[in-house]
Amino acid sequence: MDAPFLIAAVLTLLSAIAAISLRNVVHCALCLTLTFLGLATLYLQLGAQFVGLTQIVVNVGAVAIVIVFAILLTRSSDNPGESRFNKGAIWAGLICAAVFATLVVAINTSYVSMKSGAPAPPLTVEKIGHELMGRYVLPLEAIALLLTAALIGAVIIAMKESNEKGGGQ
Amino acid sequence: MNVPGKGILTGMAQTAKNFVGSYVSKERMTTVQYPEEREPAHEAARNFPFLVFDKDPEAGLRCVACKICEKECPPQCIYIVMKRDENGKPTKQPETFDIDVSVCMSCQICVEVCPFEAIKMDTDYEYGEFDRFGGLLLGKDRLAKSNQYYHKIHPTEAAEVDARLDKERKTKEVADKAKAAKLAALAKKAQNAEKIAGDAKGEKKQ
Amino acid sequence: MQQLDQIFVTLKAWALGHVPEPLQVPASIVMSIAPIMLVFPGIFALTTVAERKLLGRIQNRLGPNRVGPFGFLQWAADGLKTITKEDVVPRNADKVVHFLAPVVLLVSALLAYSVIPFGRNMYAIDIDAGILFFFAVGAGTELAVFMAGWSSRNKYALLGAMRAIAQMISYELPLLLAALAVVMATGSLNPNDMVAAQEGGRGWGAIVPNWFVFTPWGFVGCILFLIAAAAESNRSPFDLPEAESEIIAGYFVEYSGMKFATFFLAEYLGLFVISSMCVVLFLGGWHAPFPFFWCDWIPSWAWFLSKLACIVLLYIWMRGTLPRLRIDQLMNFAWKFMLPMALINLVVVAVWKYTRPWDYFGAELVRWLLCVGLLALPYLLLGRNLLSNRKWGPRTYRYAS
Amino acid sequence: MTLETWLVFSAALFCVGLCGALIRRNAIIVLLSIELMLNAANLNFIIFWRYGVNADAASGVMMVIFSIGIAAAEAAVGLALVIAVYRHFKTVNLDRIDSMKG
Repeated sequence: MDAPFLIAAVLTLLSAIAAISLRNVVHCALCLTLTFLGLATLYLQLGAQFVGLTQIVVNVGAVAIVIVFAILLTRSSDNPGESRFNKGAIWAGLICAAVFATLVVAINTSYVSMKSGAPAPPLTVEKIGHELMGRYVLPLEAIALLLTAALIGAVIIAMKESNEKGGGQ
Repeated sequence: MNVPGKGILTGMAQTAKNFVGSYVSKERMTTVQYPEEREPAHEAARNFPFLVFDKDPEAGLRCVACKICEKECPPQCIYIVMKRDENGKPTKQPETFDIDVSVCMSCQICVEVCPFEAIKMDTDYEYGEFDRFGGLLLGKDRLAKSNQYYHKIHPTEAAEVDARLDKERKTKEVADKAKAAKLAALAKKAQNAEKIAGDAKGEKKQ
Repeated sequence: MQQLDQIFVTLKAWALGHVPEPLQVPASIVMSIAPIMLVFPGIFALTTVAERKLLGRIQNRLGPNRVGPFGFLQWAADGLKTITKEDVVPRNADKVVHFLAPVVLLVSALLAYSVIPFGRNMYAIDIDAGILFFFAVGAGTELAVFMAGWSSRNKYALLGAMRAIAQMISYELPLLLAALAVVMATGSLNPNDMVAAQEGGRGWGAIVPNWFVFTPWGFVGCILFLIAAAAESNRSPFDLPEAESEIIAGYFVEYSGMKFATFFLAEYLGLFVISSMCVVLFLGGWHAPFPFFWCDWIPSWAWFLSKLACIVLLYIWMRGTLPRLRIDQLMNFAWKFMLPMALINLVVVAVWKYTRPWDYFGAELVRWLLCVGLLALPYLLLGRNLLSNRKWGPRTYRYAS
Repeated sequence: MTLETWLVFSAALFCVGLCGALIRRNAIIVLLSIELMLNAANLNFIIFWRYGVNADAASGVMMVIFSIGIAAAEAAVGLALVIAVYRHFKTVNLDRIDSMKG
């Protein structure tokens, strides 16, 4: 275990736990951003530079901001007396712990061909570009379509009722 | 032809002209470098009141301590004490005349109500002091300014005031003369009457 | 001349030779970071004075001229003032987030400097996806703005933050697309490759530098980049997130003292770094403009800094000239003009690249005319549309109900 | 750094996300937890690409790039749905959003 991994992993996990457990929703979103950042550094440590930077651009630059906007637009006014957790929170926690235990056992008992990493393969941006335009061109077009559809869909879903309201007034 | 973006370029050219022009011509400059150079105050400018005196800054004050301005002042920044002579008899002179310029709001009401043209508005604005309570409480000595100064800062208004005062003085003189003449006539009449009476007495005696 | 050009590189190598072996890596890191941390705040200090003086001259005033010779020590007075001011934090503010916001903003602004090549062999890190890194750390800016606006618990701060984020997201698209044009032309995401691609010149005696700004798509891309960069760094005329007269300085209304100064510094550092990126992308980086011999006497970093200064002066000039936009004009401009133009620009880059092998007589002229026409026509149409689409009527007010 | 360490870490991250999705009442936090789980899965792709036999193929990285794109679309649509639901129910508390055709 080397120090950069340890620091990034602890930071990522702690901020993830904070993101799901804090009372203030905006704090949760900010902690989630920290998780994304920690994950990006982990990607960089794994030698996936392009993915790490894309992770920051998309998740920190766009997703976190969208979440924050949604939080402000919905003004989730939890009344302080009410618990922020479900009624069955304990059971859910136990299930999660069980899932984690199962996964750990599975990871440790399974046969893995390569236990420690070989030197990182040089994956240049140029190569990614060639792959995207070559072997993966169909998924690329599909995702372009998906993003366009998502954009239009999101706008329509979020606008529909406000239009009705605007007509009614 | 209306090319989009033309307005932006025109504006940029205009500001560039301003920029270069500010180095070339002094007339373009809208500001002056204050402590070294000052813009002359406008004739109608007003800031805080001052007291006009004619010849002597102490005895020549036009103020007669009638306290009208003290009563009329909206923020009540004027404080007047009338001078009394050794017998305790009031004179027509202020013993104290204080204006707190930190309170004064330059409304000019004191000037409007003064029947003696004794208080006028100053154009001076440099009242900076390190002591913000005592330093801004102006006493009689700092308020008293000569009629010549008044002429300097508000020439038109001062000329009008002087003309009015002169007219008043003249009418007063005329009135005084008439009164004096009347008195003299009365006195003469009385004398004459006495004389006549005396004559009559004398005649009677004889 | 080589010595002067490489003086900083040589100095660093010389200093590293005196550092013991195990400390060399951290020492090298410090020696790469320290100049950035010293030089650019210094430029910031001078820019604040220069900006005020320039704005003054534009408005026929003198500007600050009391502190130091010609007022050029004004920054010291301002700095001392902000340091000694009381740091007021609102009682209901979210203290931690309120404190972190300026820090995040400053860090993300400073991080972006690491990929900029300031001169020949002068860069902090050389990574493959440098442009991507630049825009990735730029994402921190939006987050910092939101943190500042939200944690202040002030409606103006929140309004300002919301405006700022909406504006930044809208203008990030044209910014990225304008940069993408250069990526398409050079086939690399590395700033060093981009600078290398702009070396030399063409025309008689190579008088016209090979900078991308002197191509049809590069010219348009440069202007789009400059406009979007002004919006990204909240410069006038896009300064409505911090409009003093409308929402009293927006998201940093509740900041005072040193934290305010940090915001101010981070904002200017962001402006410098985005202008530096513009220099790298379109203005030939640290290359000298002319092939004359005296141009080689001037070191490459001096060329870079002078180009940077030109862009910053242009921004100040724009600030002195253009009035602030309204929010709907801002959004219309971003989505109905900037974005289509940037997309068309990408097409033109492709055409430009595709027609490169043409070599019959007059091919260059045809190529130019084709590209200029492809850009000018949409420009006129989009601009007309933007100008004619004004639905100006009597103003209506909607009060909070 | 062994493969197991990485995998255990990503499993932990996934379980944190799962836990958040199961225990919280706020719809936005639930979405946020789903985002966490997606990221843990992405991390797994990268890990297996890095420790796999054919790292030159870059298929793991490609997968993650597409996955990030899909995650962005998912976040946008999900949050738009949350906003639409909020307009309707005036709350984002998942325990209260319990009637159809409200």
